[in-house]
Amino acid sequence: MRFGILVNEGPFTHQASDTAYQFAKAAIGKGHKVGRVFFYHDGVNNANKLSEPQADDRNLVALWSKLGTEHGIDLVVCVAAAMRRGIKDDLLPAGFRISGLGQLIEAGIASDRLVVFGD
Amino acid sequence: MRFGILVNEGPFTHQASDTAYQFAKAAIGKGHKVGRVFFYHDGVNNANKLSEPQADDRNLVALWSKLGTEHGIDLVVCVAAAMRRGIKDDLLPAGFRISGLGQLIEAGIASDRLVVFGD
Amino acid sequence: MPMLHTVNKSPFQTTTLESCLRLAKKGSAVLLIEDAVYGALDGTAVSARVAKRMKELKFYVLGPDIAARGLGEAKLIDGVTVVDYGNFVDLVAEHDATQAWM
Amino acid sequence: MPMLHTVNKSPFQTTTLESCLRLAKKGSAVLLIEDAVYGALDGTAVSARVAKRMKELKFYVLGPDIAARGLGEAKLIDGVTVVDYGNFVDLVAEHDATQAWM
Amino acid sequence: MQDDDINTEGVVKKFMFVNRRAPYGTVYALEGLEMVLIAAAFEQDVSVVFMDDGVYQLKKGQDTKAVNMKNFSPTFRALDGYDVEKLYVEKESLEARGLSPADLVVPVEVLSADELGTLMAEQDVVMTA
Amino acid sequence: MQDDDINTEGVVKKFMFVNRRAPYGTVYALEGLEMVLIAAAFEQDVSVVFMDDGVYQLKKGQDTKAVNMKNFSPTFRALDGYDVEKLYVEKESLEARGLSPADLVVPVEVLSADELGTLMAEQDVVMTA
Repeated sequence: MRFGILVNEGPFTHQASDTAYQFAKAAIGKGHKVGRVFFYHDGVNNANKLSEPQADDRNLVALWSKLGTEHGIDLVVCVAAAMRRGIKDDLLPAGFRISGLGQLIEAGIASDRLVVFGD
Repeated sequence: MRFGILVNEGPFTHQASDTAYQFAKAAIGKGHKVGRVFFYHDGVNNANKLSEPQADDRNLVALWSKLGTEHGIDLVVCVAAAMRRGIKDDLLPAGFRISGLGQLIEAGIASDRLVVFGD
Repeated sequence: MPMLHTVNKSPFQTTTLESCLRLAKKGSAVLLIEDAVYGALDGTAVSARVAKRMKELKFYVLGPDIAARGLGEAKLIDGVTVVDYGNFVDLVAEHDATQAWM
Repeated sequence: MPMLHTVNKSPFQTTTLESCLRLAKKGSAVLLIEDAVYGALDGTAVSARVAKRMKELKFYVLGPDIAARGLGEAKLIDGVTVVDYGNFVDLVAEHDATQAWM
Repeated sequence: MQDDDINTEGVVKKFMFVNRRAPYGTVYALEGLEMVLIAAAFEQDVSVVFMDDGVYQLKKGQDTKAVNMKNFSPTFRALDGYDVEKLYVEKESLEARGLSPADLVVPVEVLSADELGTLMAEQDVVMTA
Repeated sequence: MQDDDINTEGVVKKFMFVNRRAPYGTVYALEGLEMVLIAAAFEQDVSVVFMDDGVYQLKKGQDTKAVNMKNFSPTFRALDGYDVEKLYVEKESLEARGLSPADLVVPVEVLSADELGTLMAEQDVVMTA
């Protein structure tokens, strides 16, 4: 089955990004396809590669980047939400790209299921 | 009177930063001193100078920077919270600096009143 | 002067206002800001929360937040005082400490 | 299959679970995740919210969130099923659509 | 990398956008509205629901000058021009807030929680913000 | 620019840290604890309050392996070493959750809402997260 995922919150402050990541990993582990993860609202902050958590904490930005590149997931950051919050191309980790909200609607159309994680 | 202000949320997502800004401006307008504004939790995202809201929207990052530089307010971003969220020196607008949580406690000690704005 | 309590959450969606009102001591002030301004409205399912402590606490509501939400003409609970950002500063200055309920 | 509803807010702090339960139709499933897992506990002031719709809805709770919060040994409301992330994926796949209550 | 191996041309799904938050206190209302506009541009079957504090998004008379934010409530009146015509408000939420449809900036269909739940269960995609 | 024109040397104020949020669902509990540790390092008169879902921060038996987050509850046991000894839990919050002091990782003083309100009103600075 093909899943689309919407992440509405940034890393650390809310558990949303953690839960979405665990969900995506589990879906792939079960042989499903995660076509696209769309980052909206503060979710765009998951795409700031300068993020540097303490050594004993998880690094959500790096985890998403790795999962995306290893499994061909399209990691899309909403351009309008990102502009507001100062997430620009220079900050993007590998596997992320900036595009329009249309990519979220398209994910809703193309996916068998769209799952939302937020606050 | 000397005020200290704590901002716990980033710009746009929650009104906290807006309200804190209006409060700080009003306090200065009434002849009070705003010694320090401390940015903690997602509040550190107020210090990302790449933030570029739409033309007809307020630019909170620029507003804080201007208020701080014009009125000698010490705008301090918590280093631990900023590291997690990828806010580094290169991203800081004029008037902001990165330092430790001790600066918040010190503001609590030095100010006649400390006011908290968050979610 | 006793404490100033600020509340910024809608009483319809969270229990923040209830917690504030459970702890606020007689004589202290409560300022409703941001989405908490809905708690100042008369004739809603939650109006009683504020009304029942009206004799013991002084209630204020932030006018700019009232106006933004289209409540400029709405009827407020009797006894609630509308303030602006300058008055907010005065309230903080007049009370010994401020606690933010979020 | 009908809908899967996910809820991620504590029923002690917000009205999110109440809203979900007001709208969820008979035969659908409710999965409690993150801070909503407290809603699955027996013997609390809010246990009745879930318990009273137990006959009409199927309730699940995310085990990793239960364990993180030190509730691994806690008594859950009768009829609530503990699931892991893999089961979460299965639940999404088995239901026609998922709605997130936040 | 791009997820373009699926042809979505001509596919129309039922998209429901559920608004449960007050305006201005958080950005979800504004950014949620932006989602609705894009879904309409993709010619999907769009429904927009206002329940809980989301009903306040439609309150008439919003004046955001003093909070220095953008008043986006006029955009709800423009939805019609984007062919977004299915606007639903939950009756219970409206009543709890002492509001009636006359207080709102646009004409809406008022549905009970029971009716709204039925409509929700018919959707392909439910977006929340 | 630095706000160093005030000498804070030797000044001791009453700082209260009010924790009202559950752990892990948000970072406020963890980052709130970091505030407490720093206040203690500044030798202030520190009180820490757990009320509403904040009482869950102290629940015994937290095991965060499966959520891949850091279990910070052992740090509460270390507070004593930082001379943070005034830990208060609201009785009403504890009871609503079916919990007793035996369920918590550290010994605490249980106060009623009324008693806690009195203590709150005596503080110089109240920090919330």
